[in-house]
Amino acid sequence: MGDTGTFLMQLWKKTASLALALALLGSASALAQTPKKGGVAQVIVTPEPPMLMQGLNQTGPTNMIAGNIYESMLRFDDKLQPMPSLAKSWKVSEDSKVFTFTLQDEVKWHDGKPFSADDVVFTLDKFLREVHPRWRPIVNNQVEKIEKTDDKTVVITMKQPFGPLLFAMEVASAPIIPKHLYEGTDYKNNPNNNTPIGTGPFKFKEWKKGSYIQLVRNPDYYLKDKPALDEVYYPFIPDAAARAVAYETGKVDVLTGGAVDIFDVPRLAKLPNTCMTTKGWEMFAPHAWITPNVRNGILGSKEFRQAMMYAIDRDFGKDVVWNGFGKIPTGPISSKTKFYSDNVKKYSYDPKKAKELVKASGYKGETIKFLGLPYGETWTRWAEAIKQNFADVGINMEIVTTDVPGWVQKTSNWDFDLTFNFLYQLGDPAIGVSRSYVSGNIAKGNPFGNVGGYSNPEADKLFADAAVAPTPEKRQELYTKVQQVLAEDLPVLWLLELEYPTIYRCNIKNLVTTGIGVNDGFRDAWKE
Amino acid sequence: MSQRPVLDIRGLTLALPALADRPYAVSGLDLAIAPGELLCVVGESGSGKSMAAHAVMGLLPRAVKPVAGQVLLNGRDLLALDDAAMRDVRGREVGMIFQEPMTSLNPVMRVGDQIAETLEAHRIGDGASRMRRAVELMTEVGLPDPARMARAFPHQLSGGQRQRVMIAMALALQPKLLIADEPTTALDVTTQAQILKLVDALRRDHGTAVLFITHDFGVVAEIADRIAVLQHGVVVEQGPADAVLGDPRHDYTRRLLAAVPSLTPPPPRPRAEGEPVLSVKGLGKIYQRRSLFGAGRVVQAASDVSFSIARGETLGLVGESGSGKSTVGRCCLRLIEPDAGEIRIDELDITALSARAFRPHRKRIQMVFQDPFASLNPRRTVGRIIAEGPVAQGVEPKAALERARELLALVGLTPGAIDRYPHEFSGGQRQRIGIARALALDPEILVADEAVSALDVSVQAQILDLIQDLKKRLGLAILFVTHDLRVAAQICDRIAVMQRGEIVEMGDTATLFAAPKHPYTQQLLAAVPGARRLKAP
Amino acid sequence: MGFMSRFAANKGALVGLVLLIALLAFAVLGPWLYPTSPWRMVARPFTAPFVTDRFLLGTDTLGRDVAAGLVHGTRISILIGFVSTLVALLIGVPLGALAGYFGGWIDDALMRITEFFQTIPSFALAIVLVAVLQPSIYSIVLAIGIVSWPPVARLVRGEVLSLRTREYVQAAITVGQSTLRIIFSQVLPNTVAPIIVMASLMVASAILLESSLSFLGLGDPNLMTWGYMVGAGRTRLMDAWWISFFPGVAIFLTVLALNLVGEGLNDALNPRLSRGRE
Amino acid sequence: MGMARFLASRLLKGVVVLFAIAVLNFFLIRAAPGDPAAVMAGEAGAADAQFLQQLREQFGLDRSIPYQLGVYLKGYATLDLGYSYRQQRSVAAVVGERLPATLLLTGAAFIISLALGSLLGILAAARAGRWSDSLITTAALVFYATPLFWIALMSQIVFALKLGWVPNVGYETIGAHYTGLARALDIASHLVLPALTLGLFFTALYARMMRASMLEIAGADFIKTARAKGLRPSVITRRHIARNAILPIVTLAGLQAGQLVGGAVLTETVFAWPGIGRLMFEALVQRDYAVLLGVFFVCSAMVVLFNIVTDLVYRVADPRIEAA
Repeated sequence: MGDTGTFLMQLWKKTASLALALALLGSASALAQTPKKGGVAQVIVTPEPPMLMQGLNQTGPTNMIAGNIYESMLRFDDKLQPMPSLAKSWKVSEDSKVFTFTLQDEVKWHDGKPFSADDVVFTLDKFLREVHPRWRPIVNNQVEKIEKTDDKTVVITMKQPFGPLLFAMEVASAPIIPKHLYEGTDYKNNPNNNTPIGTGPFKFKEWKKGSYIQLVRNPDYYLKDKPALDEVYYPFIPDAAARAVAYETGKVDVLTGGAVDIFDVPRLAKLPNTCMTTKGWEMFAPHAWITPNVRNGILGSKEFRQAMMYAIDRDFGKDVVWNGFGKIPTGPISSKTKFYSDNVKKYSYDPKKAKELVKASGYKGETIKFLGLPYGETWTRWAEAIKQNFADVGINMEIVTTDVPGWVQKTSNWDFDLTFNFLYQLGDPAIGVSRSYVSGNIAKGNPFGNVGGYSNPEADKLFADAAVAPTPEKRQELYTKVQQVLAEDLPVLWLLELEYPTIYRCNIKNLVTTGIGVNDGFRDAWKE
Repeated sequence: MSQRPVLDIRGLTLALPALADRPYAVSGLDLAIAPGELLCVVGESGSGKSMAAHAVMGLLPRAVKPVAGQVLLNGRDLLALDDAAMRDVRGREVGMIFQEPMTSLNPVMRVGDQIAETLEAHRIGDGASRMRRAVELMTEVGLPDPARMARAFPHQLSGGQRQRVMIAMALALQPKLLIADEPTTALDVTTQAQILKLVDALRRDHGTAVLFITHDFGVVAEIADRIAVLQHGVVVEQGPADAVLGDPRHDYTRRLLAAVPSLTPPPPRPRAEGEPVLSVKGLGKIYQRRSLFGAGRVVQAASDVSFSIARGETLGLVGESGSGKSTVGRCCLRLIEPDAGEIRIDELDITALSARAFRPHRKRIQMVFQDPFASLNPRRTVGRIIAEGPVAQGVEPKAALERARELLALVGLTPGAIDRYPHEFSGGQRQRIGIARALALDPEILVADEAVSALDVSVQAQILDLIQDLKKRLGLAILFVTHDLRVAAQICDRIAVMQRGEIVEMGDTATLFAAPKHPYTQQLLAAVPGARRLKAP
Repeated sequence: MGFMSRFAANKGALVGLVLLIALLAFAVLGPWLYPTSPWRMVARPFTAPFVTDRFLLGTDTLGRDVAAGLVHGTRISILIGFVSTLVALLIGVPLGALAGYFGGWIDDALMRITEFFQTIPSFALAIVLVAVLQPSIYSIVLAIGIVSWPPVARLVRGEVLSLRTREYVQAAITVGQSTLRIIFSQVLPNTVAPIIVMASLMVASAILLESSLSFLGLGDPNLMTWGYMVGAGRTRLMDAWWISFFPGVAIFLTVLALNLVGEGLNDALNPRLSRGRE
Repeated sequence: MGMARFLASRLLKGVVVLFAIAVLNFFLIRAAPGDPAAVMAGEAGAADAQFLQQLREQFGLDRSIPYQLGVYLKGYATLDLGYSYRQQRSVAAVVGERLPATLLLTGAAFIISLALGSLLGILAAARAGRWSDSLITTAALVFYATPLFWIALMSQIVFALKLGWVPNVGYETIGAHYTGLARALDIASHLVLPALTLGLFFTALYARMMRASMLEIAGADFIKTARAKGLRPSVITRRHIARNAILPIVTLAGLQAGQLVGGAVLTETVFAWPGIGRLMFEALVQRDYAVLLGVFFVCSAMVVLFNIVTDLVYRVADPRIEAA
């Protein structure tokens, strides 16, 4: 049996690589072509989103679909440089305090009503202020006023210099929603939430729960030659193996990040007419780490946290568990995010040193409970591998599993010893990084706050100053300092800058062009 | 034998599987039946009589194989036939009726269809004509309102009616031979009499030869033209009925006949007219099927039943199934809680006691059960079974076991039996164990519920002797519940006849048998088979 | 024929027994055969089976020895199977015995409860129970026990109901034995045969149920079970079939063995088949 | 008992059981850690106290447990299954949308397994001891012992991927928008694998039971009667043995038909079948209490309903019941 199996597999690999070569040839010649109109794309997003009203819900799947229905002021390229979206142009004052956005002409809502600056002001000042957990702190703490100066111009004035504001203009952070449908209503129970109306290139058509969502081309889109595709379908397949088979049988065209087991990616990428990219996540730059609950006994010891860091074979995590995807981080800020610095204390895999530090920390062999992250098999495998790493240096760890609500509950109520977490950096450390480390963010109820309970006045001050420092140079200086402090203290154990490969048929062109990839990718995508 | 026999079995030998207790079910069997003749094959359980009948029909269990001899039906050897030919013989040339009318009919098929099926199996007529014929047959076997009854399911019929259906089915194609395998054993005595009459009439009308298998000499005496006595698979005696019954040659036949209780009671024994030890007054029991909406069906199992028994006296409680005799017997031990009336042991009204309070008094009244197989816990040794009662009443286990040994000797078993399990004993031995268990508590009253009904006739006689003997020696008062009037005649001092929950007549055994007053008693006595030809020993 | 000879007459049952003994041997000898933790990453991931002697059945996604996992999984799977069956018996047997023996309103009440548990879809209930209690070996055993006791209760009730009217039970009443004693010494011992048969099949279903829960990610994360192995390897079926193939076969063989043995026991213990009639 | 009275009594009992189940489910589900607000927060990747508070108020989770239970039971008493705040729709709509797919899947699996299972059982029993019997019993045992999810995965790879005969997942071809017969055929082709997978286990189960039941009935006295009539073995098998042997299977099948509806979680998950089994699992993971309770209620109601139907069928199939 073994022999036959091996033989078949070799044959399979040969065929696949031949096909890959052919596919590469084909795609090379396609570069010069002009977008072709028409066509349908079937895109796997997983799991099925709770709703598509992006103002009310920002789960990953919601963003991946609704980002093609709604739009925000700005888009960002893969270097995170802002690009026009609903804002045709924008101006930032010298002191980074006044932001002026000039809107596109002739934009219409999907129900035919005209779009204007009133919609933008309503969305940012009223709607999102009430319902958006990421926009709310910005608008409450930093913004002085939001006003329209004419139908095509919106001006946002800050209380103090706040350069990161532009990054908050991304579609998941600030999707613009129609004032005429939401003003004066109970936002969360508005019947329009089930039939989202945006300004984007695609209109919502149908949602067969448990089966698929269908988007259709917006014929009145303000960019006349876009979008190219007629329809986009999002079928929902709950089982990862079945999703892979669905791609292989040609049922679907795009597997978005996380749709298939990371172990399965290389095999799928070798299929004929298949392309793979890890781009399109620059805005999020998901950063994965272990949060130790520093309130719990030995975990409060810096030596012990360092011991754990030395004990974990992070290369194994990257190369085996994540199948080579990602990059080992050096500190709290991702290498893809602004103000990154690698001038910090480094930790390599060193069990010997780890053992010494374990001894030095006064660890007595107590069992440490590791709360697993219920986001798929890869995280489970990772926890298992780390458990073995710890066992090798004499740390007793036991894995506790739960589902998403259980994890949120336990994490936000600090009911754990160790747990995985991964957070989006969202372009600027002031938005996506400091929240996990500053002591002002130690509050029960929020799983993405400073749940480990790390508290260091020096780091607090550095983060606060860096956010509002007037110049990029000054900010870099402060952020470098804080990265050094945190790398020494290890409030969390950074494991990996995650990369999510998107797998798609090579004849779908221009799919991933922005810093948020497929989330707003179908505006420009076309099918050959 | 004047005519050429319909059935001629010659030297038939049936081999049993390797692990059986003997090599052959029957060996060297020779039987012949002339047209219109009724041959009774009689024997005790395990004699091989049923196997012989099944061999004729080709319905032997797979493990039993004919190894020698011939079964000639009108000269054709049935053993040599292939499956298809044998199938054609069944139903067309040989009909068969079985012991259990309850289970011998397909429960989910209308009885008319089941009769018509015999015709269908032999491709006779069409659906409608078969149905007409089925109704005719049902009329012929004396079923009431046959057109309607043909549409009934078996469970809607009484036992006797079901057996009539079976007969109609067997006779549908007017076979030359009818095999009846204990056809009346499961029936009440009055029903049995009717069925016997019917079989007799049918074979006279149609000239059918009948092979009648039975263990009951009463039935034999009632119906047989000729008799073959089978013992351990061998015919020990064969001949005309009058000759075998009147002048048995073989020792075994003689013993069997001697064991059949006579219907004539022995002369009344003198007995002390003491105070009644058990007295029952106005006993009533109603069975009601509970249901969510309204009352279900109500069965009056006992109604205003009163009697009393003195020490050293045996009261027989006789009646047919459903008469309530067992209910009354069990009420006396409060195995069934009566709804009305009182039951006294001496002066103690046991119905007034709580279950817990009654427990210490239980030792005064004990019971012997019907089924020697079901009445002993298969997972406990005989010693423990007997000692259980005394232990429950507070006797030291060791002393109780010692006593169990004595009791085993008392009922005629070796004391060594104490460490063995019930399945190692025969039916009669088990019944002795059951009696020993009842006696272990030194009861004053014994309730015997059909205590000998499941036993072969020779064993039955021994157990009856034992009970008689014990009664005398221990001065027991016995309530003897039975359906068998012959047994009742021999063992009871007085008899109470029950019908539909009521005692219709009660009196001294001799008086009651000699001059029954109530019509039902008369009917019962008239129905006892073999009264004509079986003399008192 | 004795019990042993009747059992031995069933070839399937013998095959099942041999399989089961082999599995139990693996379970007992597991720590000796593979002394180190099955979670250890000991070799290159995705080593194919039958290639090296050290890793006869290959390695999994993290380079863990599949054979070690299989052997250690035997202990856990069998443990879960037996203990959860025991839990189900501990709930089902007393309830069934009480209902069957006392009848009346007690029977009504207990049977309503049983019906109640049978009305909730059992697999769904097991999932919810494990989710509520959080996945661990205890919650899994408890959940499987809770969803599998109703058939036991029904079986025992039925048996007791018929045994209660047996004459030897009546005899025990007439000699004045206490009710509890009658239930324990006269009635329950005689329900053992059908309970054993049912239990052997329940162990099999429990193993299947555990593997289904593990497959859905509701297994105990610290225990190497077969269901976990199948679930963890299922996305690599196409190119690393051995990771989930071997544990799948192990589940299959165990369930098969238990069923064969169960059938053999049934044939050997079922009095209806063994009691001869003339 | 008359049919109408019987029905009324059974329905009343069913309602009582359902009510008790509804209460138990309520507390069972509340005992799970986390709540729907926490889930939404977790999914959003951001949360603060105000966000959670808003969600809890919106979901009515800020009210006392007895109050919530009261609202829930009051709703159920009027057959109002409540409102899913997560999906912004009534639970009846959410469940109603998924129910047909599940009924189709389980119905198909049920019919396949009952028909095929009994047939194979009859065949095996009729040829007891011969090679065809061994083949059927072995196959039944193999399918009985193989984990369902394993068969599901294998069948996808073999029949969808390698052979390409049928689609591997889903309910219909998405984007094709077939109508009429074409749509029916499309759905049927998607139904093949999940229905067979789900049905296979039960086919095996019924085959085994049917065989055992047949062999038991074959030893009954009335079979001897039938043989004594000279009936052909095939007629005896069909009319007498099978007709009686199927009765216990009918009971069991009826009990399981109800269970199937809720038990299709695995099959629906692996085959992306948009039924309520999957809905239940998703609702559990999302703590969408209203939907979860609704699914449980519907599943339990199905069990009760199927039990009543089974009893009715049984009363028709077995004339003895009327008298008993």
